[in-house]
Amino acid sequence: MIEVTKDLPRSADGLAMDWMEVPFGPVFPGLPGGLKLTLTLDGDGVTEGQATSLVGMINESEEGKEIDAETFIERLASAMPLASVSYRLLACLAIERAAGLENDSATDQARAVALECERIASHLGWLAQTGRQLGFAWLTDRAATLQLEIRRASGKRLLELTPALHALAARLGRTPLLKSRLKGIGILPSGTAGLSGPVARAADDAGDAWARLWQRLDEIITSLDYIKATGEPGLPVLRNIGRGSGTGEATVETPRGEAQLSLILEHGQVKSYRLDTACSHHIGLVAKLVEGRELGDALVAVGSLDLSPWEVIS
Amino acid sequence: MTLILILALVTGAILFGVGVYGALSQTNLVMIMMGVELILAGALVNLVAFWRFLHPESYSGQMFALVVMTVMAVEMAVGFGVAIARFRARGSVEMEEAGDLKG
Amino acid sequence: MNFVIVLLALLGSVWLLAVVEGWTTTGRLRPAAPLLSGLAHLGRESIVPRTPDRVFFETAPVLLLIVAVLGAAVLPLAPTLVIADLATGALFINAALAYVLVALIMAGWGPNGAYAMIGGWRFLGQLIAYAMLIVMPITAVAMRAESLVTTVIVGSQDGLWNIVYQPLGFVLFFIAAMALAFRAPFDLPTAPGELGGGVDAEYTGVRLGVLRLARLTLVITLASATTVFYLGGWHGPLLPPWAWSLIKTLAVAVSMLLAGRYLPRIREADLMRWCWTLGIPLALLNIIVVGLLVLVVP
Amino acid sequence: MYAQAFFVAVFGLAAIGFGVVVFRTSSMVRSALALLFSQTAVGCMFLAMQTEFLGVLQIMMMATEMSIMAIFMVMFMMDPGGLGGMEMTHQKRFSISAGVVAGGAAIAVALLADWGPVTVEAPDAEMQTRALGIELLGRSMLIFETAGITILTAMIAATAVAIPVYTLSGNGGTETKETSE
Repeated sequence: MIEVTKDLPRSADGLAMDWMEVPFGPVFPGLPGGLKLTLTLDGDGVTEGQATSLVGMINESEEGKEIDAETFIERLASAMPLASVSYRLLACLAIERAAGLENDSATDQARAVALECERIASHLGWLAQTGRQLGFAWLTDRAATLQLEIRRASGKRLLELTPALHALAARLGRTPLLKSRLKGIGILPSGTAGLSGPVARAADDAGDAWARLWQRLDEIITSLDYIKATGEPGLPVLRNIGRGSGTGEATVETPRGEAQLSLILEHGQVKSYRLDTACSHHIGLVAKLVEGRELGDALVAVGSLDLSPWEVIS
Repeated sequence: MTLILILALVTGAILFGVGVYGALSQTNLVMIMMGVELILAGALVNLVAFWRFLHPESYSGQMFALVVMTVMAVEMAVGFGVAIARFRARGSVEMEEAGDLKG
Repeated sequence: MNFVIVLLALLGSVWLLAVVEGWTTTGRLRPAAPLLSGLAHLGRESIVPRTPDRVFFETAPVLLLIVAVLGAAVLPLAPTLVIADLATGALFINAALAYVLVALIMAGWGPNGAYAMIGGWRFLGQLIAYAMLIVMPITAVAMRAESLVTTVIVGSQDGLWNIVYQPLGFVLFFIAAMALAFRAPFDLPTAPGELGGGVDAEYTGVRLGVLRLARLTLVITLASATTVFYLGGWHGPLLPPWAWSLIKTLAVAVSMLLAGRYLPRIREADLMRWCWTLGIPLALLNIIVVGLLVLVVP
Repeated sequence: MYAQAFFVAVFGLAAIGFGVVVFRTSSMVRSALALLFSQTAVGCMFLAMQTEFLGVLQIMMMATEMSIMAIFMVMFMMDPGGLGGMEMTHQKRFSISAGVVAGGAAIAVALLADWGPVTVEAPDAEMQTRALGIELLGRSMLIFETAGITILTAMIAATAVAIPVYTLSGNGGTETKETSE
């Protein structure tokens, strides 16, 4: 038997055991759908792991194939089902800039409100997902209900929901076991390459899953305040660009982090584009986060990144 | 009633025999411990049968059985402690590969 | 006769619990739902995974059910309404419930799947955490009653229920019972969000039906144990004894159910640490306090 | 009387049967659980012999003990499922003869000895529990306490042996390792 165990890798406790490679996802209750996590398990501990997206976009426009600007926007928005407003806005901005249109403050404002609305909805969706992962049924129900309300809500209805959102945050602060579950899990110190969005902002604090939870809850409140101060949301619609040509670049702070789009427009047709999203960078952090953690902690760490497999560009 | 006593004693004897076979024939430390557990189980059966059919008035018999159970637990604890230490050091708890323990 | 009555009471409680569980999760009160879903399980395909340990795979759900019923066998519904009034009742329920672990290890090992196996072994760790907190509070209860007989234990609480006499023991026992029944937030072996169902993951059809029935029965058994040990069993005004037993049992079972809804799943390491560094000293303290009370108070 | 004999025989057979299975299956978990059921059958034999407390205690203790045995079997055997058909025995002939001789001698003694008068009535179970308690905390208190201390010592010693050795690392600090034991 010495021959058998001699070359086995030793885990943290110094005992050479059989390791097994277990897939989590692409359809797994505790992870976003479409994300495939392959973990090498040593008992209940994770020795290594990596995440891949099975639904992500490919960053190459088909050669020589031009897409109508409107169609491009629709396609990009529907390719990112978890943040369609953000990407619609991103595409609109990039195309408008390529066509040389000036910013229009009224439109910008309505668009920004729509973006903030989506941010709230997206964070609530993340909360529901986290609730499912942690077996916290109440959180799943409550966050999912609020998310659906907010996605349908007008600006005025949103303001009516404000107390409910505040109550949700307060409730989470009071929930026993939650802090011990999240504190110190999935630490990403500030200065880690490739961070953006709430993950980066939480890194200035403690950089763990607990900090990320509070960062997102804070962002919900901040977004609400912004909406309260600004006005009604307006879904981004492409302004008339005629048959303009040129190159345009735009950056939008989506709920999951910064997304950047640069494209070349020729006679109102998108000739080629280049998209860069936060999730494409975050997914690379998974391997480091899960290594050497217990399975439950590793999954919490992955969950706290709020990866959207659709926004992973390969 | 003597019949039941003898039934119990024979069962204890066979368990003891099986345990001896196991403890001697197995190469793995944990399996050897299983053999020892069976030997102790055989002893337990005898103790309880003796208490019940010969001296039910003296509870030292039951006390003895309790002590044997303690011994079983202690054997497990120490055995596993040694097994872990051995496995950590040598990567094996096989008897065939434990020649270095010979004095 | 007692056997049939207790079994019917157990089944009835399980049905009520299932209805309440459905009510809290879906928000609709559907009394027929447990029966219908039970029937649906019978009709569904029952898949056997590749290269299973067939014996364990088939035995585990049945063993879990048997164990839960055996545990209930020593718990009295009324002064004479108990299947087996053993002289060692309070120990026997421990013995029966120890086999929950065996059933879960079988269910984990049997299907030859990673999620199930991790779930099964996790429960072994969980046992190391909760086991002492089941046994030690029961010890304190037996100390007050000066007996291990469950009916005597209930009788000893005639004037003052144990929940008042030893509240610390009640809290510890309640938590440990939830861990034993692997209900949320202690559902580490099944953990839907972490292990995709764990020991449940590979079970389908009839077997899953039996497994679910067994889990609910286990909750009822533990709730009934809590009632017998701490809530004064059948004692209560106006209503007949059996009604009080059932009401208290159901109340405890529902509170176990609801507690899990408002809490995230505990971390395995935290459970272990808190149980050993906090739970066991508190349980010892409970035993000492009860011992003093028994000696001092006539 | 005959019912009692019947139950003792049935549980005895079960104990022996499961005991044999322990060394005849190549699946480690099966092996450990077979031992568990063998021990449970022994516990049931105690119950059949009207020794309630010891029987229940045996049934309770063995459940956890053998489950822990199972996980160690899985840890320390490279073929825990028994699908590879690894050979795990040695000195077979010697072991069989030793087992047969030991068992045979014990059986011979059981059959040949004159056991004298046998008590028919066992004390009532409640009485037994009470009397055992008094025995434990009376005459046999020292033995009982010693057993307790022995278990505690064994636990501490086993843990001390099992945790990894703390080695001094190059810079003089201690390298700490976590264990799950």
